[in-house]
Amino acid sequence: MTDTTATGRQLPDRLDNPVKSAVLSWESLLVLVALAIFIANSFASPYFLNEWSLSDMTFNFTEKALIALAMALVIITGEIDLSVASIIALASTMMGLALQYGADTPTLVAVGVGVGILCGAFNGALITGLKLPSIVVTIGTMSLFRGIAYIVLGDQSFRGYPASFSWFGQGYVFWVISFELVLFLLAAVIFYVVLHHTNFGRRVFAIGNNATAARFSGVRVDRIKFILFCLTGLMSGLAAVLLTARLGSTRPSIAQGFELEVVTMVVLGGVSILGGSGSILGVVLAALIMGLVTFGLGLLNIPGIVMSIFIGALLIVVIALPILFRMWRQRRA
Amino acid sequence: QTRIALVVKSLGNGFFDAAAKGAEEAAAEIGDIELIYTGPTAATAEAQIEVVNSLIAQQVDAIAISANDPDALVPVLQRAQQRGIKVISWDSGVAPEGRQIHLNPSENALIGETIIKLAADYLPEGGDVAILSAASTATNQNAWIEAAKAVQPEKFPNINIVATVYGDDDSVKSTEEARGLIAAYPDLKAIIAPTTVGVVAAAQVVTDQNLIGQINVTGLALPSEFKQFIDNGASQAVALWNPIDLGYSAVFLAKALVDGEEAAPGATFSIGKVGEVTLDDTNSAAMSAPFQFDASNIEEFSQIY
Amino acid sequence: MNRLLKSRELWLAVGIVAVVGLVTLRFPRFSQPGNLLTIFNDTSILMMLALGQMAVILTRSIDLSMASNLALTGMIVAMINAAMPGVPIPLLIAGAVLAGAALGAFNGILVWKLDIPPIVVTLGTLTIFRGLVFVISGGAWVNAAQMSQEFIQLQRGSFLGLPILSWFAIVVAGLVYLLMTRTPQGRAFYAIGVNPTAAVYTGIDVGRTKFLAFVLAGAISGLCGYLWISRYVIASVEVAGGYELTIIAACVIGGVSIAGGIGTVAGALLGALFLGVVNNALPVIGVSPFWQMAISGTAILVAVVLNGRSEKSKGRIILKKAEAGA
Amino acid sequence: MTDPILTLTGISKSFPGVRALHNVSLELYPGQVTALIGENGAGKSTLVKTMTGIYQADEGEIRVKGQAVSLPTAISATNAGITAIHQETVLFDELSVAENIYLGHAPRNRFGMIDWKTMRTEAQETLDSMAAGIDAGIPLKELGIAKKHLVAVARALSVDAQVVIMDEPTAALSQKEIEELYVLVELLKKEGKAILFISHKFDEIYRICDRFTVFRDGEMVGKGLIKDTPESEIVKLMVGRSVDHIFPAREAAIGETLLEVKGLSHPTEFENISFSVRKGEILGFYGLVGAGRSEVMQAVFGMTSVSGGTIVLDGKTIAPRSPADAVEAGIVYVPEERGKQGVITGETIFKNVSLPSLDKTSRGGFIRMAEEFALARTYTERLDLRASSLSQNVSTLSGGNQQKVVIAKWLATLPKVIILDEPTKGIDIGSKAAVHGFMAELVAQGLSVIMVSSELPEILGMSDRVVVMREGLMIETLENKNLQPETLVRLAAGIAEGKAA
Ligand SMILES: Nc1ncnc2c1ncn2[C@@H]1O[C@H](COP(=O)(O)OP(=O)(O)OP(=O)(O)O)[C@@H](O)[C@H]1O
Ligand SMILES: Nc1ncnc2c1ncn2[C@@H]1O[C@H](COP(=O)(O)OP(=O)(O)OP(=O)(O)O)[C@@H](O)[C@H]1O
Ligand SMILES: [Mg+2]
Ligand SMILES: [Mg+2]
Repeated sequence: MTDTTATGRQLPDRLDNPVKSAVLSWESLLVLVALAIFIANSFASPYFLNEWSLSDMTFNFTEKALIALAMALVIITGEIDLSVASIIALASTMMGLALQYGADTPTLVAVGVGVGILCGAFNGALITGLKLPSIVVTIGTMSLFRGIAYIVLGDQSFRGYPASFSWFGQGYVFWVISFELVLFLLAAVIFYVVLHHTNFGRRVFAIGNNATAARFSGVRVDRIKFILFCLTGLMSGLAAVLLTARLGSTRPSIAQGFELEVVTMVVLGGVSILGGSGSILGVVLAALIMGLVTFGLGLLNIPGIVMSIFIGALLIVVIALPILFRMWRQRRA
Repeated sequence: QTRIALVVKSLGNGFFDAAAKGAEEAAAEIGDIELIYTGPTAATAEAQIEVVNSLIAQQVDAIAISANDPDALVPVLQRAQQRGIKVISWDSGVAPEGRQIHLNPSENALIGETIIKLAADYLPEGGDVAILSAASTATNQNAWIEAAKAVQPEKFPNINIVATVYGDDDSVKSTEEARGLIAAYPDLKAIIAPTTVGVVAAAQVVTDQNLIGQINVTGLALPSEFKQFIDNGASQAVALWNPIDLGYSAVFLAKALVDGEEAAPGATFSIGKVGEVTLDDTNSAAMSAPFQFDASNIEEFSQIY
Repeated sequence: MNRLLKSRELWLAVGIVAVVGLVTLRFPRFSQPGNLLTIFNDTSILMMLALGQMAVILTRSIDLSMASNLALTGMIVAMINAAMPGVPIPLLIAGAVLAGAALGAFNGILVWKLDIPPIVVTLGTLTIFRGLVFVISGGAWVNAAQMSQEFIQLQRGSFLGLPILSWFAIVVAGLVYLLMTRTPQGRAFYAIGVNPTAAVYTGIDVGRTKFLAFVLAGAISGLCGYLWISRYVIASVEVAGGYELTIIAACVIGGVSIAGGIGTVAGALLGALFLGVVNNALPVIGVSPFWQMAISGTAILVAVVLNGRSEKSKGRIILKKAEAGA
Repeated sequence: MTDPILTLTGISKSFPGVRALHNVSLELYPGQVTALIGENGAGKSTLVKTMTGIYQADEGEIRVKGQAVSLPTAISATNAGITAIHQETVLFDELSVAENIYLGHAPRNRFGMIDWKTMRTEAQETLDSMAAGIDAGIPLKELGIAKKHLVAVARALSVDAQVVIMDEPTAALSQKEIEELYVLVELLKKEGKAILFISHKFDEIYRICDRFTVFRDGEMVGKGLIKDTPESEIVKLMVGRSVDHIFPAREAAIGETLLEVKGLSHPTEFENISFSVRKGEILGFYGLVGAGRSEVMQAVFGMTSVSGGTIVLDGKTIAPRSPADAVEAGIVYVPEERGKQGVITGETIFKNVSLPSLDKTSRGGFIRMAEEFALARTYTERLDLRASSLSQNVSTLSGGNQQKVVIAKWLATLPKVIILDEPTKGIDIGSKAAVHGFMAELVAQGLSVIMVSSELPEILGMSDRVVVMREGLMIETLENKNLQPETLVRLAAGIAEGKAA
């Protein structure tokens, strides 16, 4: 394989030092931001540096972050899924319905995850089968899925989940480490490996960079996109299990507005909304930053809406900074 | 110093701002109390949970909450209690597992009867009425509507409740639902909106569609917000309890629990100038009967709340 | 004739007539002129917003911040009105349009000068604008009692039998129609959507054109901010929460292509009207309100699928006989 | 000698990392056609863009009739009397033909609004004057590629200009339309316009141009009168050395039939296409641009679905439903549109090369970078790829080197049949020879090659047999022995015997 004597010219693998590029990466910027917020929080509130506070903080973002992992892959391929919050509502409703028929905990989880996958498959089929733009399809299914939840539940709510089920949203695996957090970290590791160290992940990037050329290179573009929408459905289903268990009840209005928060998380994590680039580490850091910001300001009893100004500004500033920096360097050159 | 958090369904709502005023009063009266007035901006359970989470982290002494969902808040409030925080609900309650005391502004049955009576009083011949509620999950509204429906056949036989719709305490949704009711029920004589947001929206729709005199809007309204609709005749009369007293009492109850008083059925708590309340077997207490506003007294009360 | 039959707008109009017809079968009162006018009036704000969004979508961008812009400008004018009831309403409306345009310009500048993807910019300003509503109002609502009568009544007046609000929609639609079809600027929106590289060659500044589309969307949002607040007589942080996606849905149903370059004023108006009719018809025919969301979701999907069919490229048609048959 | 209408002096233009133009000058004379000649990337199109206000020169001066002008926008160039047919099609599918012609300078009525009626009639007049046979009212997307190009020409003519620039105007035109274009050029010459004509085809340069200017690596290296200069001298100026492009001799032993396609049909694009390729053979596909050859090849590659026909590879019937299927079976395709379909710009060389072979370089689905680098190095070095490292982004490579990346990517899959669609389109003389040499090597190794090309010398020089297509139909399959170019042109254009050009 390495018989390269023919030309005598050796192409090096790479020119720039990987360590140097890691230091200058988006992720290191996010680490800095996260650290800065962490330190600011510790000074701003005496209650912040407390193991239970920090543990409680994770509940603010784990469910959304779980979906963000899958959403990152979808966005890297240049698509988007705005129906995730509605999938949660529908999956949660179906779990509630199953409960009415006496389902036990494993069945409940299976129903939640299963409904999630089905919804994702429905999105995926419309998008890849009929070649429709994902943003409009999922705006439609966003109404449809939650609409079905309303049809089933109306003004009712389901409650009375067994304690073994509630554990998924309220239980601790060890000390202050909640099950939600463990699940999220586990999922993050899996997604990290899949995206950055498998053929599948490599193809995901190729599709995002140029779907046509990827198809011409023998990548099964539609199949991969379909799988990714199913995956987002699955993660939404998991999030539905966690959220339902945490709330101990189901209403059709559950998880309202989550979709844009999830997308914000992904974009803040450095995933290009135009597709083709991004990393799981970035998304995890972005989730952490959003959790730190909302919780930190919450400790100061600043209303959530004011925090969102901060998040919105952070999103724009963090994206604008590298651009401004580049422009500044060009002007000097 | 005792730190008491007054958590409301959503910030900015006039009703809750009035309650906060009462809470401040109580805090000043008792002394050595730090009052934290907080809540989400959108009236959802998830947002309220985040607020409660941060209150737990701040290790407040007591939380007095008007809940967006009776069930969804239970787990987080239970956690608050495990961490030694006293929890009461007021106005809109949570399930008994999630709180130690619930303070009803009035007897549910009484409110239910009042809202339907408000409609019936101005419909001597009877007729169709519809209910425009808040969120379909709102505990208190659901209880009142149930109570109203329970007394109707016996006490107001010629009143016919044709529909119940939900405006989610959102002015747009409430407006649309009110329009829908008017379009769908041509013979509608009255709209009962047991929510301060819905009642304003319904009255505005009736005013806009020149139906003053044909459809009477009634329900629970804040006098300061609703005065103009009594003035223009869209509404004959509405009712409400005193939100200031409600906030005031909530702080007294919370403080009593922090001071070690036991919440048990039959226990009696004294609440400053308001008097005292006694807990029933679900540890709920009720305050006075709702107060009625009409053309004769709206001017006076609109100055107060 | 053939081209007419292929037009999306026609089919959408047919769809709307069909819905109205079906409902009328059960509820003859539904299609009375009065009720139809009411539906039009009720949909006016959505129609205007859809036109603004269309301008943005045509340029291959998207504005997720329109609803927040509306809430913010609405709160600003409501607070001014509450504090200074003497300020004449036309001045207030002009102020709302300007304020909205300024917010739109903020989006536009970021897209133009920094080249940040529009969806990211407006995702950010979506939360920023709404957060500012809270900041300027301190969270307090401005309610009917605090607004002046002129503020509330202006749009409720009528002219030639139509409410003023409807006239606002008609005038805005007329102006946008002229802009889109008869001015170089309007054609530029289409050109950069169809082929941005080629647009540069024809002397169109792509960034600036996008900027102007955002300003237009912002100005319309500002106008609608006033109209919304005076219509629902309450200004709060939650005004039009989540409405941004409804606006986009109206455009999509109206055949505006999310990929840019395709869309007409009539289409956007009909798309909005379709949502208006569906939302209005359902309560009337006694469909439970809980079905409403699923039905409008289905309507969006059906529209998307149908539009997708007609947009699908028919290939190049090299064969002579296929060409004849096509 | 008359004075030039347009004079450029000392023009320089750099892009980040690329010096596209360095101190170049150019004069254009009224009533004369000046050819601008140079290899790919010599800076020709860049110069056109600085003359039309799309780019701003870093240095230098532009004079129109002796007056120095500044051209900050495309509009200002139009106003200065300069118009261009650009290399990229500057057209809008969704807009009408008339609007495509007048976008940016539409006639206005007295309210300042666009006057659609006048625009439509004037557009129609321009088109008719060119004998284009196009209705100005229809949407542009309903036109074929050649007609679209005529619209681009009409657009340039709709401006009353003194200087007309044509950047490779004949690249997408068929012979008949090219002839019509020549007539048009003569007309413009008579009207006293100065014309700049950019082309890689020497036959047409010698046919219509009066003067030439040669660029090499962004510098002006020579100019003169066409009639005084032999072709070989211009080529020498262009490349910096003399080039005799001799097609490589092929010593491949042609074996038995490997791929057999029978009766392949598509509802609208092609019908009843049958051909076969043998081991070690180069099968040429000739036709005019738009004859449907690419469509047929993409069908064989599984990109487009067919309505009928069979494909037999190595004795086994296959029905590829996606390129992935075709690649698995051993058929690969080097597409015509390199940037859009060939390479994944935005990714590195090695990732491009390894993409179809990931299953081979990975273990259990997990990536092994060392294997990928080894694979990429093996094949790119065999093709003598010029790059600084394997992690260089392909978008920073020149067209010819990008083509090598695509070929390397496919060789790494060890294919049986390789389809090359216009492998040397837009590639300069030097790289062309390399690609041809390489094709000879492929067949020598026993691969089968299908080569789609619109260039006669290439077809005649490289193929063993030639399939001719016209308007989606297969016309003829010919042995390449004593094959006359006229025969091919006649078959491809559908001209009766004796009338061939
Ligand atoms: N926008 C740009 N950004 C960066 N580099 C550019 C840009 N446009 C052109 N270049 C570079 O400038 C050089 C000259 O390109 P140009 O397009 O002018 O070549 P050309 O002579 O027209 O070639 P061809 O015959 O292939 O059309 C090339 O190296 C090209 O890569
Ligand atoms: N109507 C059209 N609109 C846009 N592009 C077109 C059109 N027709 C052809 N093209 C483009 O022009 C080029 C040549 O056309 P096409 O590929 O069909 O020719 P061909 O006969 O298949 O063979 P070749 O590729 O060798 O020219 C291609 O890049 C194709 O995409
Ligand atoms: Mg060029
Ligand atoms: Mg081709």
